[in-house]
Amino acid sequence: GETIKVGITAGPSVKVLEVAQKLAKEKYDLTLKVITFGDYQIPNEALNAGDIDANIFQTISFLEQAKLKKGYKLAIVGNTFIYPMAVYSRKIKNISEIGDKATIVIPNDASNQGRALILLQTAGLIKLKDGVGEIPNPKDIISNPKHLDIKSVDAAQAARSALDVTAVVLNNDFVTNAGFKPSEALFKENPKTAKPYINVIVVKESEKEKKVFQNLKSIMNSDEVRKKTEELFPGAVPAW
Amino acid sequence: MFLETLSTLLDSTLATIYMVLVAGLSAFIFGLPIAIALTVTSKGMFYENPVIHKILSSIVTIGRSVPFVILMVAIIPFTRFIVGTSIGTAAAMVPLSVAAIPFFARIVEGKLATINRGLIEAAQAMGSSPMQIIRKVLLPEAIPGIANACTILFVSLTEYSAMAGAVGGSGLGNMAIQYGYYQFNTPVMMQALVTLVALVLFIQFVGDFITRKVSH
Amino acid sequence: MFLETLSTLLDSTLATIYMVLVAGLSAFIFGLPIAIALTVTSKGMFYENPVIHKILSSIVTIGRSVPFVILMVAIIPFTRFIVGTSIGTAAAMVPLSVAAIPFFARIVEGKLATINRGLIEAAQAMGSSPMQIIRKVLLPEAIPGIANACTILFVSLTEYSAMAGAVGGSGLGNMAIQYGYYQFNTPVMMQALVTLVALVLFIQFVGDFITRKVSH
Amino acid sequence: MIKLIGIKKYFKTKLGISHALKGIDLEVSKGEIFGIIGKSGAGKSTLLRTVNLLERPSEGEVILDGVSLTSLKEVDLRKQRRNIGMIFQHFNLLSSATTFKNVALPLEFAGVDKKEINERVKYLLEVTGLSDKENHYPHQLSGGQKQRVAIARSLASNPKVLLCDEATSALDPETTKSILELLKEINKKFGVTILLITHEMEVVKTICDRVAVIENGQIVESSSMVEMFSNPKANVTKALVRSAFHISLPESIEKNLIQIPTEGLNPILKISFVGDVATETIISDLVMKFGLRINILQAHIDVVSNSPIGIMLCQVSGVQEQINLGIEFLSNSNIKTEVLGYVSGNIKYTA
Amino acid sequence: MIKLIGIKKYFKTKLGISHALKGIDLEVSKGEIFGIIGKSGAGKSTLLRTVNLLERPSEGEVILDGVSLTSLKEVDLRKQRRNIGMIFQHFNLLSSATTFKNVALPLEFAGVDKKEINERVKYLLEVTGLSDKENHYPHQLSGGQKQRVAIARSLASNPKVLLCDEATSALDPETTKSILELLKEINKKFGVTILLITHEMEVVKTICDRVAVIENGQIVESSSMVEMFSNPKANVTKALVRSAFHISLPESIEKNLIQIPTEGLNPILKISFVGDVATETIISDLVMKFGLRINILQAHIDVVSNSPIGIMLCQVSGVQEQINLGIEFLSNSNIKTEVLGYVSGNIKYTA
Ligand SMILES: Nc1ncnc2c1ncn2[C@@H]1O[C@H](COP(=O)(O)OP(=O)(O)OP(=O)(O)O)[C@@H](O)[C@H]1O
Ligand SMILES: Nc1ncnc2c1ncn2[C@@H]1O[C@H](COP(=O)(O)OP(=O)(O)OP(=O)(O)O)[C@@H](O)[C@H]1O
Ligand SMILES: [Mg+2]
Ligand SMILES: [Mg+2]
Repeated sequence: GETIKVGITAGPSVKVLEVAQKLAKEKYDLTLKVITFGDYQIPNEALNAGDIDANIFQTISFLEQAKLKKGYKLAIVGNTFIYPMAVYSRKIKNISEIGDKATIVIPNDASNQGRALILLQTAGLIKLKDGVGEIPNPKDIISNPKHLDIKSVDAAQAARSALDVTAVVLNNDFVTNAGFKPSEALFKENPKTAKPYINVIVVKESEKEKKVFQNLKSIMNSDEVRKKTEELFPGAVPAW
Repeated sequence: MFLETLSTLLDSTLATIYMVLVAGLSAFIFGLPIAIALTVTSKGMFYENPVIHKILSSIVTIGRSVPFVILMVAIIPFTRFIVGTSIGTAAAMVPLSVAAIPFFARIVEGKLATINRGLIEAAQAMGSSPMQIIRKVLLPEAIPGIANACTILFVSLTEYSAMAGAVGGSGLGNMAIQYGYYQFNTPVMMQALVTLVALVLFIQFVGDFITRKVSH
Repeated sequence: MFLETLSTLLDSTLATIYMVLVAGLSAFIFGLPIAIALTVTSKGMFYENPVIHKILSSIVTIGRSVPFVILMVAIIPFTRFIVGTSIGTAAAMVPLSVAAIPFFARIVEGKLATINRGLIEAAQAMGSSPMQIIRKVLLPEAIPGIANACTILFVSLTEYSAMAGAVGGSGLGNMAIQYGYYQFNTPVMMQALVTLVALVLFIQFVGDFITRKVSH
Repeated sequence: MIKLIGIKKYFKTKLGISHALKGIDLEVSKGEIFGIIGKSGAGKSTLLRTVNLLERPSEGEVILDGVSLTSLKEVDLRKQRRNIGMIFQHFNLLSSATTFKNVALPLEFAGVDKKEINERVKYLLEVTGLSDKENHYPHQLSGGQKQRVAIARSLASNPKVLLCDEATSALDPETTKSILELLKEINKKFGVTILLITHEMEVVKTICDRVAVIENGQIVESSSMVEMFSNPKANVTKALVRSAFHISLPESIEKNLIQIPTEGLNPILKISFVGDVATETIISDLVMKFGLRINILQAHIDVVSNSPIGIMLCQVSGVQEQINLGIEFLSNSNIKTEVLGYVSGNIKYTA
Repeated sequence: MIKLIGIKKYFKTKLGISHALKGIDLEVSKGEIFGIIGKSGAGKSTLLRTVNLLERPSEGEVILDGVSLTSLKEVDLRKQRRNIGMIFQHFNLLSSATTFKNVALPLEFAGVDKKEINERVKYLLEVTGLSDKENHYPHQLSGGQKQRVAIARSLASNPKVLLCDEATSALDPETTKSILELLKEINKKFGVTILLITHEMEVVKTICDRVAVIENGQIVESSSMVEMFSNPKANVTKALVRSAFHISLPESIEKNLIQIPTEGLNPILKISFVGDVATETIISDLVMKFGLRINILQAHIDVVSNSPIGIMLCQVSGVQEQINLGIEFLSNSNIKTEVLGYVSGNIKYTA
């Protein structure tokens, strides 16, 4: 049968893709070759250059940025999940307890960093510059009444640093690993307004009509994949 | 554009210098004795001891083989103990130092190995103690080599300090990656890179200058 | 558990060895001439040339200062030209080599600097050409130093090969990071780490052995 | 003072085991200047290095001033070594230290205070003629200057025993003389025992009390200076003495030598002797008693340990009968006389 | 063959400029063995090193076989250097190469084929007595063995000019002799011009045709061997010659010397001479014509460049008047005679 290379980023989603691989083989005699990247830029770069056939790791907003800045000819063939982001803490029980000069850790990859900042703004902790779009960075904070020390760290590191800081903003990739339950979140993203953060299956613009990607989409949107995802990422919301 | 990021650039530069200095200093303070221990326990030297040498050598090698992120995670409790937190520039310095120690030790060991054994013999013939040989013969003779090793160390650390970003530290490398590379912001990236390169060239220049000065 | 990951472990080990060998070899092939060029253009040597020396030295230093991920991205077109793809283990080898070249050059330069100038004079007195001095004096005399530099290079590369993960390559370091750092899977991480450490100790052991053998 | 008992030393090389010392027994008394001579590669340096255990002997014992060094612990050995100065064949100067610093090194090791170090070093540099090179680094010094730094360093800590490996090999005769005088002086003044290796027979003659000849890792002869020069036993010793007195007929004469005594030919005699009255007897008596004319071609008459020692090559002319009587007379006077051959007429070099 | 014109060399150090050579003019003819002597630090090594431009002179010109080396391009200089063998004071052997490899090096540089290299190296090792050390590395060799490797190496490529810096300083007299014979042989056979530095006057006497004395960076004397030994002009030269002939009264006699001639005291004479008939005159005539008895205390009579040269210290006894006549007679015979002093009775060393 056919073989396609699918790029993802390192993390628990590797497990999800294992389920997808099995499914693809069974249903479509399609071989999914999973390439795991330890970086957020290269999967797009590689896809654009044709080194891979599809990638499943980014949100809509991140893709838009990448296309805009790099001129990639990429297109979305389907959605996967929204992995809601939330604020967790080992030190406090309520978001209002965040005190003056408290340290808050957020992920440092561009997409999640911006999303976390927007989440903190929604929680009323900071204010961002108007019109910064969907992936702002800490430089865009214009008001920080509590003098919060917002530190961007590697997503996997954020999960590990909960002990050292007042609060952490976690993607639900790492919630379980950090020893939290989604129910313990102090403040959650509203999945309804989190449209830009829907994770998507991306392929080359020129290939988006190909049958095989429709198949990929239906695999990623299958029950099996959903089950596995929900098991690994409690709180993940299907976005198809 | 440029002015906007100027303060970030300044902060990052300072953070880099700070990290490189502190980690470099720790690597020097701990790495040098290890290098000396490796040297004096090696074959034909006054504290010849194959067992201790092998063990020490293996520890150094292992220290150099563990990927940095893993090392960083593995020593989080230690980092927390030393600097009170596991994130930020200060926290980055701890794994950076820990990684630099065996690296520096290995390079200095190589330098010490080239010292003429006749000099050590001469010192022994004078009835010097091992400590005296180390202080009055090994180290003075190796000074140009050690200066060169320090240059290599500092340049390597400058590059390595980019890793600080993983734990929320700042620095030029991290600035180039976070604000430039990940945010598709080429000008910022170039700013950071140019500064980084300038810094590294400066380190190399000063290091070479010192090495020349201390060579006879 | 163990058996499940055994094939991954095997793949990763092979990938690591593959990368380290190829990158090490390129670093050797390109780094050695650079080290020699740095040496022979330095002060007091037969091709003394401060301008070329400074320029070369700066290039080497800059090469060592650019953070790896940035380097990796910057040279993607080159990588694609060399290996035909920008992803995977093969693609990782290119930036790995590029990063290793200046590193190796710098270390070997340090080794070459310790060679007794009297030997070069002796060769010059015999009417040897610069090439002959390099081939018959500089290199043979530096062999133990170069062997030691190779050990340092290979050990460093083994650690560095963990970076291959960024471009979707595999390897032991990447395996440890994937499973350990990102997936919090300690047993698999330990498997990878232990293998990595064993590999590195083996490299160090062989390297030390060879260094001893070629020393007189 | 120094006693070596059954010292053996093997070196393991890829080409097999090389026996550098094959069982050396040696005793050097307190206050003695003892020379070790021998051909290149005989094992001299190796032997000297076993005395302070820089080279641990494979077998045998080293006793210094009644203390068995070979059975001492490291710490105690170190203390003993403070009393032993050593001059290395290859100098072994710290390249990173100035002349001053190099000489000061043993004093620093011994913990001597700054002021004293300064005085002592200045004095030693003065004595070795290096005062103007105080702040030079070894690579800025000439070969002989380096050697003098090594000598000054070895004397810095007032050692009781001094081991010298070719200590004057790089020095011109004048400097050598002044260094030898210095060694003699410290030997006399402070009773320093000196064990020295040299290939310069001049040095041996000038300062040694006793001498041992080493060949192929073994001591083949050990005797007083006079004995060695007057009556060398081993072949090596003979060769060394001969070369020290470098007596040999010029080629131009040698090739004209006739071995059979013939009328009209004058014999060439080689006359060797030790002890007093010798020269007077030879010259005056031969001339006066036998009416011979003596043309000295080459002569080396020297005073070794207060005893004259000499070799002469001379052409004797006169009545054949008287010549024979003269030779007989010399032999009876305990003067070794050898007829090397005969030549016609008077020898003129420039002929 | 070698012509140095106004060679100056300065070294810049942190302590200021040091003038190692202060304007040297020197000419060495083809096929000559030319010696350079001088005290330690005089500038000998530096001078030698300017000949093949290892040390580029700060000023001056070096002409070799009609070619001005100082104005040659690197490539051409290299070609010229192939014809110049050099033995370094510190040997400069490759530590990574065996004895064989070290000696083979200049041949490899010259692109000689393997078989020929093998033959030539084997021959040279044979000649220098190193055949059994063929596969040893320098650190496994004794000092003298290293020096011999350096000598063999310098001869490997059949140089037209040989520069030797203390080429026998680490060798015992016998080995020295054989090396000097080797040098003399290649000088004779192949007309190799040899410029050699040495502090061993013995070496100078044995092989040099001419000699230059360098002091403090300047040539203070340059003459034939006989001239230098018989009539040294500069003070350094005098001192060197004196030390070469190491003639000095034993202390025990010196301190009993009385300077005023007195009845019953016998004078001690220092007699120096050059050229033929000398010794016959001194001895036979003094004894026969003046009825004196002569007791030679020390003597060195040598043949330098085919000319006898000598110094004798002797005690003369006899009738005072005759003694005076004798001294006068000697002086008239162009023999330098000096009365050092007077002692009573016959000298006995062992008294
Ligand atoms: N690189 C240098 N820097 C400074 N001074 C130097 C340097 N090389 C030599 N000299 C000085 O130049 C002078 C002459 O040195 P040179 O080596 O020519 O002496 P030499 O006559 O060969 O003495 P020796 O017989 O002791 O070998 C010495 O006083 C020495 O200190
Ligand atoms: N480390 C070593 N390995 C192998 N052989 C060695 C070693 N050191 C010395 N030898 C050999 O031992 C012998 C004695 O060496 P040693 O240095 O004692 O000679 P030496 O009498 O001092 O000669 P020289 O007068 O030439 O300095 C030599 O033949 C030498 O080759
Ligand atoms: Mg020796
Ligand atoms: Mg010299």
